[in-house]
Amino acid sequence: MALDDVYTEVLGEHSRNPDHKHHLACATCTMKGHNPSCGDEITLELNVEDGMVKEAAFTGVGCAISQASTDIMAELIRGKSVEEARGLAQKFISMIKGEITDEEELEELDEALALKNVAHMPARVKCAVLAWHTLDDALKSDK
Amino acid sequence: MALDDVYTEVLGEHSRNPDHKHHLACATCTMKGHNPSCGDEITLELNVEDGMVKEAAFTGVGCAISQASTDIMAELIRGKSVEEARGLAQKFISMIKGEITDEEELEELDEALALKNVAHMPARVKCAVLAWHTLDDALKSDK
Amino acid sequence: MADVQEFLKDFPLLNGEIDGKHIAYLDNGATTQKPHQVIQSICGYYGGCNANPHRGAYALSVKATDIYESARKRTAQFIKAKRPAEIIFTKNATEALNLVAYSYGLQNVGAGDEIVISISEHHSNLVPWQFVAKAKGATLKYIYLEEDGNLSQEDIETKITERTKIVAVTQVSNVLGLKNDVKSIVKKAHSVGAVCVVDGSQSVAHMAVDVQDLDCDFFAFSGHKMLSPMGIGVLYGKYEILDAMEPFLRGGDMIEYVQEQESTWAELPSKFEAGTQNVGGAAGLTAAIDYLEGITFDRIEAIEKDLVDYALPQLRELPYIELYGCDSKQDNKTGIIAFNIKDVHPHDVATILDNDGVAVRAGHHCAQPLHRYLQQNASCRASFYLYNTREDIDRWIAALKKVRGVLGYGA
Amino acid sequence: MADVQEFLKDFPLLNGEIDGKHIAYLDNGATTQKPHQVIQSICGYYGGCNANPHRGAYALSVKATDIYESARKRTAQFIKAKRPAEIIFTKNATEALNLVAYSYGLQNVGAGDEIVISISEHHSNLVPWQFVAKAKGATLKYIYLEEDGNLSQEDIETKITERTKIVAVTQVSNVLGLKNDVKSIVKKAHSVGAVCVVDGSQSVAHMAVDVQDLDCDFFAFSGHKMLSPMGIGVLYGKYEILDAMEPFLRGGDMIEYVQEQESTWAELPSKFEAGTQNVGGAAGLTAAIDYLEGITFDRIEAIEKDLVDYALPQLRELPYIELYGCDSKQDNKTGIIAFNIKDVHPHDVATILDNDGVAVRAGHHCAQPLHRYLQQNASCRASFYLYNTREDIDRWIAALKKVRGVLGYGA
Ligand SMILES: Cc1ncc(COP(=O)(O)O)c(C=O)c1O
Ligand SMILES: Cc1ncc(COP(=O)(O)O)c(C=O)c1O
Repeated sequence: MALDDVYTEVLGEHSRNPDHKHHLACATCTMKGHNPSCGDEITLELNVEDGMVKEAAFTGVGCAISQASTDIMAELIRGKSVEEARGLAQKFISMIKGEITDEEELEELDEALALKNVAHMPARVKCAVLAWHTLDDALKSDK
Repeated sequence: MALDDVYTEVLGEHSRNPDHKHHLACATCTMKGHNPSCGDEITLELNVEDGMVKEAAFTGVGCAISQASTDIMAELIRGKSVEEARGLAQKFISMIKGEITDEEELEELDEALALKNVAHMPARVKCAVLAWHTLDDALKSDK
Repeated sequence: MADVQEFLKDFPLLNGEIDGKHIAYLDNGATTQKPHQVIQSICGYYGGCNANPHRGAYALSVKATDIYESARKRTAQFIKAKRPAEIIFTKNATEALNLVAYSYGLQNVGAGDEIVISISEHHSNLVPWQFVAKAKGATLKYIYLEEDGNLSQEDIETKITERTKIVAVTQVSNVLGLKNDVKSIVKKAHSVGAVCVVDGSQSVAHMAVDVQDLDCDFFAFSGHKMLSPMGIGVLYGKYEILDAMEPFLRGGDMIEYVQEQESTWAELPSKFEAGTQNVGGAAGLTAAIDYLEGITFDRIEAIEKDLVDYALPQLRELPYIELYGCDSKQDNKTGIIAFNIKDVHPHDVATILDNDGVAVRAGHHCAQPLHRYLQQNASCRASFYLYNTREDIDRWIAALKKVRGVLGYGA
Repeated sequence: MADVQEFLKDFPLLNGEIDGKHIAYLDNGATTQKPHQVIQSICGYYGGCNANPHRGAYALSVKATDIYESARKRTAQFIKAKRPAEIIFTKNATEALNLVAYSYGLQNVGAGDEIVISISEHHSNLVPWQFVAKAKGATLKYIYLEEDGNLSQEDIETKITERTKIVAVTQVSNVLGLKNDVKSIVKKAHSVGAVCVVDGSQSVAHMAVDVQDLDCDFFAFSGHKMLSPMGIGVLYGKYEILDAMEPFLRGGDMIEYVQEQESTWAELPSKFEAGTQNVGGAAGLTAAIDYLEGITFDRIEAIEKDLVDYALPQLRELPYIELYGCDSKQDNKTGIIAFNIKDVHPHDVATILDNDGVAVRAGHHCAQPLHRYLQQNASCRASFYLYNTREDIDRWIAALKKVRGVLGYGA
């Protein structure tokens, strides 16, 4: 697999200049996620009202893959219902685990599709899924 | 090496019918010796007076090699001076370790020479030397 | 039953000669020989996949991690554990049992509590419990034996009480070769709220084991007694119990965060695997499990039973031979035969057999309390495995017949 | 210095390809590759000499015992121990250090006492001391660093006090690659009546070690970082100190007599070697020592120095690279280079290098407190060994130059 199948422009853009890396004044829920073995740590901040994810942002440190993945996720889940957001998290994790490969089925992941090839890099799977597991934890506990 | 180079008639005789396996009424010194890994245990009883080993006997359990070695030793050291007895112990141990092989030099070991070939059986060296180490301990502490 | 199994060719040591002799290797209770598939898996690992697992972001390290974690999955399947995370790799069964003693025992046993073990335990499932009992002011109680060598049912009923915190028992005695009904002992232990530790060192290579069916809380064994290399052992523990335990060895890879004064622990199974693990050993363990399951335990049990059935009547014909654990009233004899020859010390027996290339063990077999209980100072032990043949038995018995003569006794 | 050493041919993994690529293996701090002489010694053991040592009265078991005890003698010579009985085999350095923590630490440290370690310790020489300090109500104190990464001489002078019972320090830091003057630390420790534990994991494969000259009380290392197989490690301890210690793991082979309620212990070294030991690993360790001594440490040090001297000026030319431990004011740099690339996380660096077949490690290298002290979340580490070449360095640096570009940063 070529390196730029993983380190795509989309990934580079989101990791160098994340749109959603900041605190959220109106956060209704914050959740920490970490990969101790890598030293990656993120704090996800969500504004959830009436079963809708109104806003999402994050802070923390991590590699390009985990940072881009988090930023892309924050963008994607804004305006989605809690249920939809959790569905997306499931789908993303399945994609990275290589359990879903059908492009059509994955379509709704939108920009997150750019991370698809991390499935072929076992050592980096943890980086890609960190944010999405954290999201799932956050929404679970928000119920 | 043929088996009967070790299990000689001398050895068989001393192990089946040891002359000195009994208690000593007049013991001036008793010393225990053991090989925990084999379960061999002997108690050596000595009568030492005026720097002379007047009598020697033993009790305990063990394999044919250790029993015969002990019995032969008891016979050999009777009437020897403490110094001579310790010298014999040294010589015997050296023989079993394969450090002395010259027959002439070993001559004074007399019947104990029958155990010489144990030197070629690493697993049984401990059995052969048990009594002699115990003797050395006994005479050392008797001083 | 064919006398020589087709897979005997897989074992280089048994096909070669030691000091010019073919060996009738009858010390499988101590350790087993390795098929070339296992030896090859070790060489293959070092020759093509060696790296420190868990620690690298490069392909080779991922390969090593895969090999290591596949071994864990394979081991979990092998003993039917619910989850791979319930499999902790250790260096041997002894370390596995010590892990339980230190990390479970010291935390969960208090003054006045009781630990119950059997008199036929191997020192490795005995001395650690002496240690816990003494350290915590608890009492160590023994299940003794029936006439036929089986665990006393009465002792099982009466010694395991409301005060019992731990019951530790072997699935097969390494001296008497009798299979214990550990499932019912586990039940009894659970009925009083105790955990049950099963020592599988002498069972797991010889019969199918299902830890969920046994319902035991811990199960320990060594790879080297089941065709694997030395230096790899296994502790199985129920997830919730392992998860609640303190770590045992501390250091690299078992931590989550290390501050100067405090640390937090990694999840199972890493929490109990400090430092660089034996990946080559794990590769060998996988190959051994593949090998054994390829042959099937049905067949292995049949081979061992055939050897026992072939040997015992011949041994009983020799009036100067005393047998231990060979008259069980239950159908639970495995391929281990402990014996003594009248007037002859076991070490002499072993030496004389060795002269004919027959390898048996002599001594207390790490079971001094059992030998004392049997009023024997020591014994000889022949223990069989899948590659043994009737010819091995013939050679063993022929050599036995010489023993008394060599020492100058009549027959 | 020839660029490619003639012995490179001995290492099958380095001559083969992983996923179609030749590997520039620069993660020797984590584990080393094995020459075929070592691999062969393991296969040879299992193929022709395998038995349970210490336990058999037959020729094969004697052979196994010989191999095992020769490894001990060879190891004693290797680090210049006074007696073979001062060498205890463990599964890795981590177990060796835990042995000291449990069997020496818990017995000899009390409330109010102090344990002194350095901030650059590997977790395996750190977390065990947190455990002892907490268990006994003692204080764990840290020696911090000078500007250049070396241990603060002032801290050594002031933190080791009359209250100090144990000083534990690494001979070479596994991140900064700096050699500590452990001989003078041992002296300081002894001057206050403390024992000194030296972690030799990163030194013993790279320089001649003389434990009697160092006068350290304990010295721990792993075989796998010195060309040996995994699953074998070493604890050296002074005889009198080991002799006075309680056992650690309990079970087979470490006992003298086992009664139902009490046991007595075997003499050193058996007292600390419970259960069946890794004889195959010991055979590999002997082969590795033979191999290293055949090459000589003078030559190994020269090779590593050449690689460092070749790499460092090139690295310093890259403005976006930050180096750690590379400006020591002492002549004590070993073949370990820790670094970061501006804006890029170490894991991305390792992945990008891996794509070119260059294996370096990324993360905290089991040294979280050191990274926190350096105010780094993580780092990359390249670590060299005798088989590395200037070509490996070229490939590493060429790949490094690509990293920022891959992530869309300017150079
Ligand atoms: C300095 C140091 N100490 C201890 C260790 C632990 O060694 P092992 O993982 O082999 O137990 C290592 C290596 O990981 C090390 O680099
Ligand atoms: C019943 C039993 N338990 C425990 C052990 C200890 O196994 P290891 O020496 O591999 O730790 C053995 C074998 O020696 C055994 O037979």
